Amino acid sequence: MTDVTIEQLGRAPLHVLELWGDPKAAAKRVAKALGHDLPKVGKAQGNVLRLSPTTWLVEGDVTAPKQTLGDGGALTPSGGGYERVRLSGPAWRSLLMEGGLFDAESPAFGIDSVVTTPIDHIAVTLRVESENACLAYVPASHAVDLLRFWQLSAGGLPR
Amino acid sequence: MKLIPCPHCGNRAQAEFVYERTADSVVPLDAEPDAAVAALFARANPRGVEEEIWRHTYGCGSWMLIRRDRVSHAIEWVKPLGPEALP
Amino acid sequence: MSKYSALSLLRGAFNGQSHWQPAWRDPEPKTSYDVVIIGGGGHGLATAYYLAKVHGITNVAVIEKGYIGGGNVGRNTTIVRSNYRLEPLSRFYEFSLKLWEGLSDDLNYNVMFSPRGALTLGHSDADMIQLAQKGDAMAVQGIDAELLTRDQVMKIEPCLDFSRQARFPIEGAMIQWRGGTARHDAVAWGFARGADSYGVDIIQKCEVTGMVMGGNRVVGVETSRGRINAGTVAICAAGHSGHVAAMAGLKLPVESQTLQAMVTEGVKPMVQTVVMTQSLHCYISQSDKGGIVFGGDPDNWPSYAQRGQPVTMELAVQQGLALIPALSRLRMLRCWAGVTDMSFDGSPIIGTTPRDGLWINGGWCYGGFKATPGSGYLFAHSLAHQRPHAIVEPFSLDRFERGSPVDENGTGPFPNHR
Amino acid sequence: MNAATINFTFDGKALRARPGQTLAAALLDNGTKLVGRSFKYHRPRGILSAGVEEPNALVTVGTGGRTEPNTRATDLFVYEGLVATSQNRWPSLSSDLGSALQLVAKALPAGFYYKTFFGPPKLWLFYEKFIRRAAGLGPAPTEIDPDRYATRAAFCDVLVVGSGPAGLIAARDAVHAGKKVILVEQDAKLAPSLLRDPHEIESKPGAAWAEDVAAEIRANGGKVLTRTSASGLWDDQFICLSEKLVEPGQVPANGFTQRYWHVRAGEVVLATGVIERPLTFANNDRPGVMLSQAVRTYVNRFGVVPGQRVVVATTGDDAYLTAQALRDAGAEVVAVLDSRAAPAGQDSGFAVFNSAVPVTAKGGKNGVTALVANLGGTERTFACDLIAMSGGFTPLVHLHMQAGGKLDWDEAAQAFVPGASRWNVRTVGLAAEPAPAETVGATGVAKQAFVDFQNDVTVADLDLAWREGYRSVEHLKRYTTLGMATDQGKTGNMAALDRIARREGMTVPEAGLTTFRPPHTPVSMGALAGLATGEHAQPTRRPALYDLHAAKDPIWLNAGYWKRPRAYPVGAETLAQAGLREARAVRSSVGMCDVSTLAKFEVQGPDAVQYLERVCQTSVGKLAVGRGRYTFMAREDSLVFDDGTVWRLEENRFLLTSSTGGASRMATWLSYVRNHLCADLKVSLVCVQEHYAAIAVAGPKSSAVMAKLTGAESPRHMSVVDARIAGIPAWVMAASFSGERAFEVHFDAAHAEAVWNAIEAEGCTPYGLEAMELLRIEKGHMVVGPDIDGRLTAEELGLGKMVNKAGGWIGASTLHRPAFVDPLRKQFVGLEAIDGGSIPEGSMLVRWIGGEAEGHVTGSGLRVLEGGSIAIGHLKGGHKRHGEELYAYSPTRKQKAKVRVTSPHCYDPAGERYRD
Repeated sequence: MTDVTIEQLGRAPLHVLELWGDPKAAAKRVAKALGHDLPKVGKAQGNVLRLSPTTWLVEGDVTAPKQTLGDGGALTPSGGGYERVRLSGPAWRSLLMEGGLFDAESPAFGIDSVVTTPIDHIAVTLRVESENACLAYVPASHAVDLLRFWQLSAGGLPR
Repeated sequence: MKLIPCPHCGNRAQAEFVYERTADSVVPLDAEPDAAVAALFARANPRGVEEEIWRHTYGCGSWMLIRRDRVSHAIEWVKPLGPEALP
Repeated sequence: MSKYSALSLLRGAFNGQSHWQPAWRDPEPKTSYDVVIIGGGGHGLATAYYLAKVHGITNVAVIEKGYIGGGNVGRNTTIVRSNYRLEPLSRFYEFSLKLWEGLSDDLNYNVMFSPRGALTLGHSDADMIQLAQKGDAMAVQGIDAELLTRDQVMKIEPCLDFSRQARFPIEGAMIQWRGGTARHDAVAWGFARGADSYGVDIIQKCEVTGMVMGGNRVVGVETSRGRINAGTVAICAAGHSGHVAAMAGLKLPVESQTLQAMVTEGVKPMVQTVVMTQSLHCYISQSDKGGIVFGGDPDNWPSYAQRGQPVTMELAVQQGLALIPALSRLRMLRCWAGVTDMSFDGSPIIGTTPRDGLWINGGWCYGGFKATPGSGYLFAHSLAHQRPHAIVEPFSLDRFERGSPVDENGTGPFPNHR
Repeated sequence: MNAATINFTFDGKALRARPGQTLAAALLDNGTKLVGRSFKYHRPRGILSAGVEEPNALVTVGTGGRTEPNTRATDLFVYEGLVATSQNRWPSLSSDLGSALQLVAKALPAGFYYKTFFGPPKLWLFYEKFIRRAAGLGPAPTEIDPDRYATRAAFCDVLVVGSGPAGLIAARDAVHAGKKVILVEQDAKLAPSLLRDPHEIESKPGAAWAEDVAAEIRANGGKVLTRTSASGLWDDQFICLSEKLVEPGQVPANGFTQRYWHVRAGEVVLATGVIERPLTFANNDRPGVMLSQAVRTYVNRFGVVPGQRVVVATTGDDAYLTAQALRDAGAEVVAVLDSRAAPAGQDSGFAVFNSAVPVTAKGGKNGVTALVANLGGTERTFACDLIAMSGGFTPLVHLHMQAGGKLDWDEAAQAFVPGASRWNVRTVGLAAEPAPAETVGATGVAKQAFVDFQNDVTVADLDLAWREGYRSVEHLKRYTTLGMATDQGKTGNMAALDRIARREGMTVPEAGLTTFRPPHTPVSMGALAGLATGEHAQPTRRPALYDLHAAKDPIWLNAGYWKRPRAYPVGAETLAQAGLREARAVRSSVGMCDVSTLAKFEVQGPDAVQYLERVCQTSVGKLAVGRGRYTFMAREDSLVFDDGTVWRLEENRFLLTSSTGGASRMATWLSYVRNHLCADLKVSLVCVQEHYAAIAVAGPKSSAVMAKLTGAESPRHMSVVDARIAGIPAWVMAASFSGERAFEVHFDAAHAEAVWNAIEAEGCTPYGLEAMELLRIEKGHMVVGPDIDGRLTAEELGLGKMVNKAGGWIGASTLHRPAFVDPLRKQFVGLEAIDGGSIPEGSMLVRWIGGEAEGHVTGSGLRVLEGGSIAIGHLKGGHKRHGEELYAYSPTRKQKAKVRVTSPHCYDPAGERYRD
């Protein structure tokens, strides 16, 4: 028995939102449609994750933000490219230390924190859902490898 | 392995970053032929401090300018590059 | 110079080996030389040796900041081969390989050139076609190259992973039987002893701090032990080419990067040849002491620190274990690093510079060791005739601005994109 | 001490160890003195030390895939069933034929091999065979390791290396200061020095105190790792640790044998302690000559008294503790030889001799029998069965130096101690403040006084190297092989420096010091590789349709990281047969192929055209909405490096495709251009390589198939429509790589199987990369790699007419260079066999057999329907050589074909088949 559960959630409708030009104005408009501000670097809010300085990953329907976005940026469908994996249980942080470079055990990596970092050479985007669970967006083509890595590693975590 | 202070993500392991080229080897789109050749093929390659372009490739993907000592690896400063970004 | 031989060693058995003389002198620098070579590594020492031996130019100084052979000639994975696809490269390295074949006798110093075979594995049909192409390119020039089937490879290197599930399945290989390894330190020492015997001054612990200019001409060097005038100054500074050239106001198409290598604890014979692969950047051989010697990728960013990054080393080990799984229980004994002068097409730079009287030999990337005798011979020839030898003409410094790179991998001007 | 209850074997002999004993302790306990053979002369060797610095007692442990050669008997805790075997001997440890080399040792001084074995290289190869067999220590492993190695990251404020009192206190202080701490100890027990020299600390027995402190560290969130060695220290306090989860050769319960840690620490505290130095005298390498502290360790910690009549030889005070421990354990201390003139332990009750040094040990493979000593000028022989020596202490400064730290010279201790650090690293305890000791130089016959035990480097070898001019310490090391054995000279290097200093008449710091390189102690290769072994040695990328393909049991191709079907053989078909059948299906009917791995980028925004016309060498802005075109990209050096297609999906929305193999390079390049060359543009660039699955549907019947699937008229060639297939939204792009009327369907990869199945149900024949190769070569379409090889311009590739005349594309400013007008540069051509032969792929193009290569074959195939070998290639000045006859010659395969140079477009050059 291990203290971490690895659960494959499959793909979801995802869009990459990229803002150009005057990002403040566009962000304001999108925020209105979303009902909340676009999250800062390293954070997630609602169904939006910050990916990079100019991009966000939006899960679910994007009709509303698309309408308000205007020519301040673009939404690009991307959901087919990610396998979503939920790591839950008391040892999920410990599991992320296997084959990693990022301090997933840091208290600073709290709820709604987002980070992209390589695990077992594969760049994975992580979102802390709760103290008990973390959602990983894994490049779909690497999912089989990474799931195997996590399953094997879960059996050898330090006590 | 160095820590590199990504302007957006803070200190992260060097293995998350990829070196691209020196700052002076960017060939502007309107470069004159001789300037383009010089930018591509003439390097100071100092045994000392140089300004370099790196990318947080396996992290946030952003580009940055790093002023760094090539002997001690000590980083003097890092500046973000690219289009205007929100915090 | 006392001659080295088995007989002489036997004589030593009765005199406590007390008859041996210093292999080279430790002279004070003179005020002037016909040729001053900057850098007492393999290439610098070889250049001096051939200048003296072949061209009778003996008023030569080799100036070394530290101790001779302390740079890349003593930090590499000791591989010797001439299996290149582009004709200028294979011609050059084949010239060098031929010199290797007679080098121990020529120097009267056993450099232990061991033509045990340079084996390049192919992991797919596409790899095998590329290997055939390389082999054909070599063979039409009369360079030995043999394609091997999977079964033939299995007989030569049974330690490789021949399972079908292997991440890098072995479909076959190309072998250059005349390739192999040599004892790296011995190459530097043998050339030093040889050059010294012709009167070349090898000056250690002497750092070049500047160039003495007369108009556009370099007429000498400033050193930590005073000014030395020179008819010709030749840079053989490998990873340090850049800042030496900068003393003459030059910028080179070179960036210095760290390349590391490692060796395991010794075991009985396990790897017979030099194992390389078409798809990976990993090369493995076994030293005479039994250590498995490994090399991988450079760190891919500029550095003058002679220490590599641990993650790069781990990647090389992953590749090595993928090829030879039984290495798992061996232990890495030591890893080390060198500062490599990565040129902007992956090929060396040999020839004149925009400064009169200043020549350069550099840009060796991670392939300089095997070039040592050839590079020294041809550079010496070029210096002696004040005109690049035909074999090194394609490697001129101005090839980049002319648009004729010698780009074996076709990856373009940035060494870290290679 | 507990009873001996643990069964193990050494060279097949069944023995028993007591719990907690190392193999070395257990062997001594069983009266075994001879444990190994040295590297060069095969001299008999016993146990020198009680730690990782052991140069002599190397054994092979474990069986099968767990066999570990060169394991230090002093760093291996005995477990039930341990199998240990001696090494580097034949036929047996006690009668080793290799030891005959000792007889000719006089003719084999340091570097002898540089002076002999001349002749042709083949001759050296012959000699080398024997040298290699004689060298090499342990046996070469042959089997696959059945166990796993974990690789784990950790972060802490303070990492403490070494759990002696200094390390424990440093760790406890840090914990009290609220720091996150990791403490590592390479031994199985904490504070091994307190087991060697038990004493009270803070009113508790030492060992119990250590356990209590460790418990306190753990209770405060710290980690305490035993059997863990800090192997290397890199920039910004990045430390690699290797943790033994079980002993070498032991079967792990959970499958993991070691854990390799990557630790990032705010501060590193090195409490690494010291290593005792041997004394240099004749036959100091004999079994029964041991380090003084090691003797004490065996007595006090392991309950083993390694000798009954002991001579203690020392240059400092510490060895008197050994004498005392031996006497307490009932052994006879025959004499204490103290090199110092001023007495140190006169009142200890031992027979102490001042100004006394050992000269020659007597005895053989079964141990020493006597020691000849120089007692202030007079010689005296002491009968003994154990010599405990102490030549001072060497601080373990390896990690400090790896961290770029400087060293200072401690005159009193005659040792290098840590000086200034570059990073946040400090050293505490004995490693910073070693005990005073003097050095006495070498005594006895130089040829038999060993400095480097494992590599058989003697004082005579050092002297010879010095005489021959190898005076820099690095030269000396490399010439004699000093310090290059598995112990990395931990015990011997200082004696060598001392010798050079004495010869040069200088101080030891002037003589220099070699660089310490990682790892501090050797690290298992398996640990460095982690779980990335076997078929997982490198990530494998699986396209969305992987499972569907796998069900068809195709012949797979490893294309970079990707697994792609190469052909779908039916029955007993070979690859070539299947490929040809599939290609013919495309030419004559309709086939389908998974092309999902293509690089794909969505480019959106009002400035998308401007951006794309910088990246692409063709025009883009002229495309109407719903149209696409072939395009290619040049580097800044104006050479073409990739190609693909660009589609105008909407006014300001484009899809750019490029080669699979170049995908990550292209992603980086596009981002570089966007961020550095046109940061001001209003453009969005998103890599959608994995989002879109893509299926090519090709063949004369493809249009009808697509019409049926989409319920609409199929787009004309190079047009794109938005459609639904099996209810899934898809871009249907009419584009052809095969030369037939063809479509690429791009759609959300989440629905890949549904779309594939719908298309396949229309009677399309699945084809793989083999058929694709045949089709595209016949059509003369290039691929990135062989054809677009990064060495040719667009003009040379035959793409000159498509280049955007308006310029503005990257690479334009370097195309002026003079070499590009050289008429002998290579150009892209077609080839057809004219003598019925088959054109070998990759072969050289020559005018006559024996002539120089003027080009080469980049791809070889055949006329898919009619047969007949055709090919494409690069040929010097090839565009003007159509019609010329050459040979395609492959000497390595002993094949040749007479060929005629043609246009590369062998099949339907006018493109008529693209029309319905």
